[in-house]
Amino acid sequence: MSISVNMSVRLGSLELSNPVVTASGTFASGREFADFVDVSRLGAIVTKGVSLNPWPGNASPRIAETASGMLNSIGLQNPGVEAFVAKDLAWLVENAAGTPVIVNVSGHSVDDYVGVIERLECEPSVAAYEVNISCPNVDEGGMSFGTECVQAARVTAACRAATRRPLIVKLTPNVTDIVAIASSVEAAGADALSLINTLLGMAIDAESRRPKLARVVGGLSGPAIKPVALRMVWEVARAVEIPVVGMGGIMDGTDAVEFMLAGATAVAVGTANFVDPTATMRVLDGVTEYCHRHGVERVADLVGALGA
Amino acid sequence: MSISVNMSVRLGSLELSNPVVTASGTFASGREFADFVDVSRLGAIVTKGVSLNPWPGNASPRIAETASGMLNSIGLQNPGVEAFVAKDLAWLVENAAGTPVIVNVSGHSVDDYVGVIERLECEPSVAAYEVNISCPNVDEGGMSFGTECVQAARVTAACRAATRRPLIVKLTPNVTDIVAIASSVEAAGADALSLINTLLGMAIDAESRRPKLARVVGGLSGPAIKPVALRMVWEVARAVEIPVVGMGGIMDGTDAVEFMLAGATAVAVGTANFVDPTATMRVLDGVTEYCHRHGVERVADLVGALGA
Amino acid sequence: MTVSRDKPALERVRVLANDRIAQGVGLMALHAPRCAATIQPGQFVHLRVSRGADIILRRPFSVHRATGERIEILYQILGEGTLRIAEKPVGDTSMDLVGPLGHGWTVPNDAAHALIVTGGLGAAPLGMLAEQLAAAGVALSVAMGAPTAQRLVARELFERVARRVEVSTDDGSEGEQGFVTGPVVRLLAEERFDVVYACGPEPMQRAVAKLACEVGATCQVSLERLMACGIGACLSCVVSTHDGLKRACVDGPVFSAEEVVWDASQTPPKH
Amino acid sequence: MTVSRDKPALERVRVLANDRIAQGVGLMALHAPRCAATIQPGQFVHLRVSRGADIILRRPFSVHRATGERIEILYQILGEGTLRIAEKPVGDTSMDLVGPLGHGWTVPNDAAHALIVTGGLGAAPLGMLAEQLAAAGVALSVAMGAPTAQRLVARELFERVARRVEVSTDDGSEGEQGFVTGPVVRLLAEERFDVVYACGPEPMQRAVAKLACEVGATCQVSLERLMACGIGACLSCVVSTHDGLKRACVDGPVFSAEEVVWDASQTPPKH
Ligand SMILES: Cc1cc2nc3c(=O)[nH]c(=O)nc-3n(C[C@H](O)[C@H](O)[C@H](O)COP(=O)(O)OP(=O)(O)OC[C@H]3O[C@@H](n4cnc5c(N)ncnc54)[C@H](O)[C@@H]3O)c2cc1C
Ligand SMILES: Cc1cc2nc3c(=O)[nH]c(=O)nc-3n(C[C@H](O)[C@H](O)[C@H](O)COP(=O)(O)OP(=O)(O)OC[C@H]3O[C@@H](n4cnc5c(N)ncnc54)[C@H](O)[C@@H]3O)c2cc1C
Ligand SMILES: Cc1cc2nc3c(=O)[nH]c(=O)nc-3n(C[C@H](O)[C@H](O)[C@H](O)COP(=O)(O)O)c2cc1C
Ligand SMILES: Cc1cc2nc3c(=O)[nH]c(=O)nc-3n(C[C@H](O)[C@H](O)[C@H](O)COP(=O)(O)O)c2cc1C
Ligand code: FES
Ligand code: FES
Repeated sequence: MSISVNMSVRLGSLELSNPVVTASGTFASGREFADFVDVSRLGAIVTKGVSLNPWPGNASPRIAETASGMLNSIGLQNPGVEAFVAKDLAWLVENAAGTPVIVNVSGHSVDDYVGVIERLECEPSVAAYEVNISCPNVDEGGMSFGTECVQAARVTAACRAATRRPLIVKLTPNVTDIVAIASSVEAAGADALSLINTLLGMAIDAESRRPKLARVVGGLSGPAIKPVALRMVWEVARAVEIPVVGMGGIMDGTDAVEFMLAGATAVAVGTANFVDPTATMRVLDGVTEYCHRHGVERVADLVGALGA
Repeated sequence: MSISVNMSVRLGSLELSNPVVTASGTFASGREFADFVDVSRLGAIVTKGVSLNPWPGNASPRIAETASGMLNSIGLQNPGVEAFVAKDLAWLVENAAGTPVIVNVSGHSVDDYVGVIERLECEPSVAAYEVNISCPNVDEGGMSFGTECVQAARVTAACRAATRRPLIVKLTPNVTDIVAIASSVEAAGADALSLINTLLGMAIDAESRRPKLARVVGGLSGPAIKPVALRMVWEVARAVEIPVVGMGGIMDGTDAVEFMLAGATAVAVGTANFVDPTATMRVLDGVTEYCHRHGVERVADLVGALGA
Repeated sequence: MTVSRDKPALERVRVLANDRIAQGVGLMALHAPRCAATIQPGQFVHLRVSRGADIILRRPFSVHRATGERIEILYQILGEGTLRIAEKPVGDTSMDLVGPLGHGWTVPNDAAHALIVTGGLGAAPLGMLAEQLAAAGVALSVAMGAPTAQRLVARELFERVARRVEVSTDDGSEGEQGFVTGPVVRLLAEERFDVVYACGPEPMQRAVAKLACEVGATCQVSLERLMACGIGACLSCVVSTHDGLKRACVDGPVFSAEEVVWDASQTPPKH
Repeated sequence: MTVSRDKPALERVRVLANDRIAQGVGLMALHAPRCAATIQPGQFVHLRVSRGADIILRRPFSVHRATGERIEILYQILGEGTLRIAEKPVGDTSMDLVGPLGHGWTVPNDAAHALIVTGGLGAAPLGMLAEQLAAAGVALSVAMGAPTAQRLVARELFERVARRVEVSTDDGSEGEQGFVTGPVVRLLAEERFDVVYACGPEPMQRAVAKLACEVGATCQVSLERLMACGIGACLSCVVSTHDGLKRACVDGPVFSAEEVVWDASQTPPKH
């Protein structure tokens, strides 16, 4: 390891010391991983989904294992933004002062999203927002905000108006044309995009003839979805000007490098945290090692560097 | 195994001796599997995609392995309908006379699809058509016919007008709302639906920084996609009146039963044929054994029998 | 005494022994010095059974006993994960664990007389507790239940450390015929217990909790839930309590029976 | 004589031996009586290396030698599949194969003098051929190349059966320094061969084919392609020929060099 690698990357005005961040909902707000991970080494901590009021989440069972993946229907259970500030943010301020905190925002209506952001604007420890537009839009019959360009742009524009902090919009992969959604969101003022959220899936227990999840359907994550995620990151990164945070099945440094080559400026580690609580550190070390081995002086040089 | 199980199912007017068929493109036209499989035991043989004129297929590499799955970009290489009739169909007539032959039809325009069907109408050994609307529509800029309700209905209606044989339309999963496409196709006259085709994906070799497929993107199949396939079969089967042929990652009898519980009347075995050339027989034996064990007297009773 | 919790860690393990000890039940000993040194009765380890990517979730297992650098796991072969465990040869180093995890059994400060109730594999998390209670001079009675004689596990351990062991099987092939609640009713009537520890199928735990409550004994239960992370982050393992949803992996798996709002839909489909 | 083809079958195999014989190269012997009985030189087997669902595709391997009920595979450790093969202990029964597959080497009826050219692991499909040629009284010369001495394989076999064996390594650590084409040019100039058999990296095969053509010797090459089915159904393994696209798995892997339209983009990314 002769050369030293510049690992920093930028998501709009947000500078990260390295490209490895956590995927929302798989790392809580960091505290649970403190025994395994030096959270100050993370590029950023993306928190679990935070809503205006407490959400109870879905009935159990909430998870099911599938081939190289898992389904979840946690349902964004969270105690609401006030409790988030009091507990999670307080812990982060004390234990991860140097690590940018990106709050993942959930909502069932445009007002919900804006409400969370407004509440957090006065909290100096919040570095950026990641708006999860995969949430069901209750005003519009429950289809997710993220499956339709106009709705996706509406949420984005409203959040944009509520903050000058970096605004990342997280896209759902359950769409015909991810590039169209990405472009709408970019036009509506997003500073960055993150993708992919989970693929809608289902599992059945043949013996009992029942769905494995109480909610019947849930979100598929893990290595199984990596090919779909890479394809979408590649398509989107070529089509938009703003940076992309790539995720979907990243288990090690090589996976992370693949996402960067496809066009991701940063990468998020999700399901891998359950497989190995030290996964974020392994991914970071793996990317660094790759850069050394390939003589890459700035990790940002990998972004979109896919050859033909 | 005390009771005897009635294994027959119906796809519109087409009666199958059992619900296990082959997935197009993974079984050629049966000949290559004759050393491993008693093709007369199959519910039906679904042939590889057949186009009006020869298609050369895509550049190599055409496949890549992924976690619990594979990508392919074969590109529907085939020698065209004339050669299909002369070689494949002739072999089938001689070697699988009792097994219904379902010809999978490819096209780049509505006329292409209709042309294949018109040529085959005079061939008595063709039992039904499966129209693959995942093909890129060259008239409309290359987006697949299957991603848009109006285009999907157009192809279906034109094929419907060209034949009175059972018409199965095969749906692509790369859409926001599979139920909307399914309903359009049903309204346009399809007798049955088959789903899912492959998910669009991509794989990258980090060391060489190149895509693993020459075409960059390809279709993801295998166990990795089973959760997505089950979800779509379940959604569609509840929404339409016509029967569904379910597929996507079926490796054994239990997987097949899961698809039937989700609402599939028949099931297709695809990628599993590569993993184990006897897979179709194992799946059939597995479904039969399940029925015995659960006292199911008619396999058709499993269709949509998912509990809450 | 209150059980203190130590920091969990990721630890590579080596299989020291792995034997079939009852119908569909294995006992595996692992070399896991870090975990063995600090694990408390009722805590569990989250075991990665496959390095391949096909089975990605870890499998949670109670530690049945811990001695020196060794922990023992008593496991029932249920599905693909436990099948693979059953196939691990002595010397295998392909697995790792995260542990010790969770909140184990609590021994009230003044406990003098304890009742342990097991149903089938419910004996697993109670082995270490029984040994430690006995060593601490707590008088111990045990009621063991199982579907049939061939599924009865850990009897020797309990007979070694308990004053009294009552056995029942659903089919009467060993001990009294019937559910374990039969002997429990009798024991609770005959003796006074400061605390009742129960583990087994959730309906059994619920029934025992009710019986304990009726005689005024505190009761602790160990609950199973599907677990992804095992460390409190994912919220897949929720348990309804009178104090809201709690996480089985960090707030449990052992709960005070009074706080639990029994909800059969939360229990894993198998066991 | 023309090589006859026998029906392939799915066959469970048992590992009889599995040893590292060169840098990153293993030699594995499998008990596979059905395959061993009928396989011809140059044919291959499609090996399922993992029962888990994570690695779903089989891996194609030439059969290096076949004796009695046993086949031998010479394999280079490249990725996850071959890594798992390298870890299989003697006695392992977790794998199965589909085979014999493909169209192997053809021995012209009147062949009296043959040249075998190997590059690295290209020696794998040529072992059985060399033995059978020698047994049939065909005079055999061999030119073996490798990047370095530690990657040179099957030398003893060739020295046992060939009249003459020329060795070259890219780094000169064994034999002549340079590519194998050096010795091949010399051999072709010094002797007259009825047939040349080449296997190794595709540029090497291409170069050898050209040299053979120049002296009017027929040349056969064994091509590697990514393979899903291995039995002709999926069209993942296409080879451009003057007669259109052919399938390496059934029309090959051995092709007459004249029919091949060399296309580097078709060769697998590794090897
Ligand atoms: C805290 C805790 C302690 C446990 N201790 C023991 C023990 O000491 N001995 C023992 O035999 N079993 C124990 N279990 C249950 C054990 O975890 C499951 O039997 C095991 O995970 C089944 O894995 P499988 O792959 O064989 O089954 P599968 O049914 O194929 O597993 C599929 C998925 O469901 C999960 N799952 C299935 N059943 C259970 C269950 N009952 N509890 C939790 N997850 C489940 C698996 O972990 C996996 O994610 C414990 C469970 C918990 C939560
Ligand atoms: C007809 C034939 C005969 C062969 N005989 C031998 C032999 O005798 N000895 C030997 O060491 N190798 C042989 N190979 C190459 C061998 O199949 C690959 O090295 C092996 O599949 C690599 O698997 P992996 O999982 O270790 O590599 P990975 O790169 O992880 O494999 C990923 C995927 O690419 C495929 N792949 C990678 N490299 C190759 C390749 N060179 N050829 C075909 N597929 C590849 C794998 O099968 C798998 O599907 C042969 C290939 C063919 C087509
Ligand atoms: C248990 C679980 C909970 C999740 N919760 C959230 C969430 O609250 N907000 C969100 O935007 N994404 C959520 N996700 C999606 C992940 O952040 C990520 O987009 C997805 O899992 C793909 O990445 P992976 O394959 O690495 O897990 C969740 C995923 C899982 C598995
Ligand atoms: C190599 C390959 C070729 C395929 N060719 C076709 C085709 O010609 N026509 C078609 O409709 N589907 C084709 N498919 C899709 C399959 O029929 C099936 O819908 C899909 O692979 C999902 O099933 P599986 O996971 O069981 O493979 C192909 C799939 C594979 C893997
Ligand atoms: S298993 Fe993740 S919170 Fe309990
Ligand atoms: S590998 Fe399938 S056709 Fe050759």
